[in-house]
Amino acid sequence: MTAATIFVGILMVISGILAIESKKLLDSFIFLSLLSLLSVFLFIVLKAPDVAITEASVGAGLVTAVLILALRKIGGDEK
Amino acid sequence: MIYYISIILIGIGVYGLLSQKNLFKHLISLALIDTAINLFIVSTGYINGKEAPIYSEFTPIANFVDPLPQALVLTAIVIGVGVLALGAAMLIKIKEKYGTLNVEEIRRGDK
Amino acid sequence: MISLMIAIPLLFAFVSIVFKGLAKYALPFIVLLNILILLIASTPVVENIGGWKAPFGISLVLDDASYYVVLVVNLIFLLLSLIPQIIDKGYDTIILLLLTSTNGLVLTGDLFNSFVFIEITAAAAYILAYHRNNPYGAFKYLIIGGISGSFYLLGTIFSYVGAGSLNMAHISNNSFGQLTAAIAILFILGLGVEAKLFPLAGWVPDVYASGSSLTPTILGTAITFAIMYLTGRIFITVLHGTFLDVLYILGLLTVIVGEVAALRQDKLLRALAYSSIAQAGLVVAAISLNNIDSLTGAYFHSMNDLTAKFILFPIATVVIKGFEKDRLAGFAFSVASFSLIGFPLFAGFRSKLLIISSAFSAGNYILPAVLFFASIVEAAYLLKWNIKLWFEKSDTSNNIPWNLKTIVLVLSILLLIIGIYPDLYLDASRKIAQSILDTQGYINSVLGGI
Amino acid sequence: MRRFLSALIALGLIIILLEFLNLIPDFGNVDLSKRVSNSFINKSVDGNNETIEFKKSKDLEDGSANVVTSIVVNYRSFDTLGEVTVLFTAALGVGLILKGLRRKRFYREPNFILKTANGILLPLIFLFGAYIFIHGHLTPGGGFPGGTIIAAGILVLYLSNEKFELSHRAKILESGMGTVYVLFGLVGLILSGIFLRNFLPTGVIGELFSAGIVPLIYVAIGFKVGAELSNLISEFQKEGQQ
Repeated sequence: MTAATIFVGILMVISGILAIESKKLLDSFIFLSLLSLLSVFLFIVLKAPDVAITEASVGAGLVTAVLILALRKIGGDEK
Repeated sequence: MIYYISIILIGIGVYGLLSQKNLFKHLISLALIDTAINLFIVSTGYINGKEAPIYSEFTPIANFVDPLPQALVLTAIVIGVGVLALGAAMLIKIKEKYGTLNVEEIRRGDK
Repeated sequence: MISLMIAIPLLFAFVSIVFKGLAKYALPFIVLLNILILLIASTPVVENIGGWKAPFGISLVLDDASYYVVLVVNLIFLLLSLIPQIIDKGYDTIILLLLTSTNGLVLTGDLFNSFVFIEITAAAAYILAYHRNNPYGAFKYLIIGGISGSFYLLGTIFSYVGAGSLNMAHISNNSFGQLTAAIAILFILGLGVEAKLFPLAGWVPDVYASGSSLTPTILGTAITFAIMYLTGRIFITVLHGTFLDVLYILGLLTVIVGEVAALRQDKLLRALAYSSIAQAGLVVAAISLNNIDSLTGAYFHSMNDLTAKFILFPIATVVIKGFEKDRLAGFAFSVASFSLIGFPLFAGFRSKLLIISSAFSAGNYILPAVLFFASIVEAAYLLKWNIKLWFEKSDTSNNIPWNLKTIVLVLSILLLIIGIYPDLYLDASRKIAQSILDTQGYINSVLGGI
Repeated sequence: MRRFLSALIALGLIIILLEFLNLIPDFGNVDLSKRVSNSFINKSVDGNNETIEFKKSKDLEDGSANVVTSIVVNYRSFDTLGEVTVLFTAALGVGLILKGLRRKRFYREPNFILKTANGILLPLIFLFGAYIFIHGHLTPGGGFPGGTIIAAGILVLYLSNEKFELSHRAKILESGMGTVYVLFGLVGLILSGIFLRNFLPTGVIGELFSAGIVPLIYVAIGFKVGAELSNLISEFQKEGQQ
């Protein structure tokens, strides 16, 4: 279990850095969504199923949807 | 362990907030910090060898981790998404008013 | 009963998105109802929401401090509801939500609950900041406010880890050594944005000077006062004055930076926004001296400041060019700015004098020096603006609506009265100060002498 | 240069926070008996001393099997009312901010597969969302994820049908359900003098009809959040008045 936690943790840090540093905004959103999904795994490890289900639907689903809809309104990536 | 992950993620979020020029990235950093802090809060309630705080067929008698941080995080997640949606709406208006999302170009346009 | 002060405005806010326009007409009556509830209540009242007793559930606490703060906040909203012209269509519901959250912020006796109310206040404030198409300022405020909210939440969680409860009185009753310092640092970061402390106050000029008269009028008065109360409550009642030195230094820096920046502005609204930052810094510095006189002075000064700002901000946004047509408004403007500077016989003089004398009696000479410097700088730029507005000829000034004119005149006369006979404000602020310093009394009234 | 400075500040923050970690108990070693949640788990705030057993204990002070739900909707219900208000404020604000936006809708012909699958998928999504918030007091989940799932269904509708517009009824539902929540609190105030008091019998722990007003409030929250988020999504989708 600890090995899996550490692995997920490293993945989270990497996807966090990529979410910040990606050139394209859409990539950023996807990495942010990935980060959320990985945190869902950690919430399950921490015995918090309520938080996990909320984070999966709100954090990973709705946040990404809102961001992508906003990006579409803006008219796509700048560069 | 999970403490360290969430603290490093908070650091990454703050770094993104300070270093990036695109306003959309600021919003992403904010969401990242929110997730990291939620992770931290839930992990303050974890107790080794205890189960999820739900009475059920599998855990008919209380042997639970701390449920209160989980309840607080539920609230915090929803508050976070509300603020994020407001920010996204403002970004659309910024783009409409200034034609760009770059901080430096907006500051130049303001003067 | 006191939960009605939160429930009723919230109920009307929910209903008013279907029945549009309801909020605007209901606002004065709701505020009057709140004031009525306050008048029949006798302090201290502790109401446990849901019937769960104090350290477990959420308690609303109406002691002397929160009584007067809530009264002032509701009076400000009453004044605001009498000038409905400045509330644009759609924003009336936001004002109702702001009333809900400010009442909740002051009344709550629970740290996490105060976080929730701070977030509602902040969300409403972001929307108000956007008022009159100011998306960049509002976005800046949103990002910095969001981060500070996160730190406030972290501070709350550390308190919970230390004390095992979220109830302010229960946390105050526990002592947890070094952890208190960590909590204090996190709360400084968390409250610094809303309290307009120096490195975190970069959003203020962009938001206050957007050209909307609604935004600064309400954010700079009622919300600031509620936040100042919360600062005192958290740092003095709950954390027993830990790390007040940091707050003191930040407050003094805020005063200096704010005044110097205000002097350099060439727009009146921006100058007033920076002046608002400086006054907030002064109040925080005085709070952090942590004795009865300085706290009294701090809240007295905060009340004088918000009275003056309620005059200055609407006039500054409505009449931008000059007082040619409106000498009465000009009179109110001048009285308010003289009170801000602290000329003798005006209200601001009394509160500044009280802060200085309390600092001297505590053997502190830095705060009086900074205050003296600040007053000189304030005099410089406010007199400059007064002269400019009185003597420069221009035909483009707008007319001020009669109800706004009446309100600013009444408030300016109030400032004059306070200057000569300060007891009206002084009694209220002394009660607030006493009640904030009385940690044991607070714990006893909430926990019932456990 | 800017990157380097930001990295330095972030590093400083990380070090400070790591320093704070030494002050709190180690990960996984928490003494629950010192925390208030011990009473929430044993449902002993009002002085119950018996051990709780699933499907056996009866007429407790709070009847939900899911302890997180009992905290969210009963012990700390006032927070949840505030939380709903934040979401309400945000949805309202998005509407106010995006009013009169000039930009055209990003038009794209919906995918055929999505269009066909929609008919099968949509009822299932709605059903799943409703299941989650109706069983919020028994299983993980509750009003917020349930409402979000319903809003996701609305999003699928938007993506698959370019003519779809959310009707004004969603606003009425949002407003009505918020009103219901506050009214529940006020009924408690009238009946027992305490705001948000649970005034219904709590029943046997673990059964669907138990826990008093908790499931009712969670259903109200579910519909409210669903309507609110649907409104939010539709604000982002709308073309805006020219």
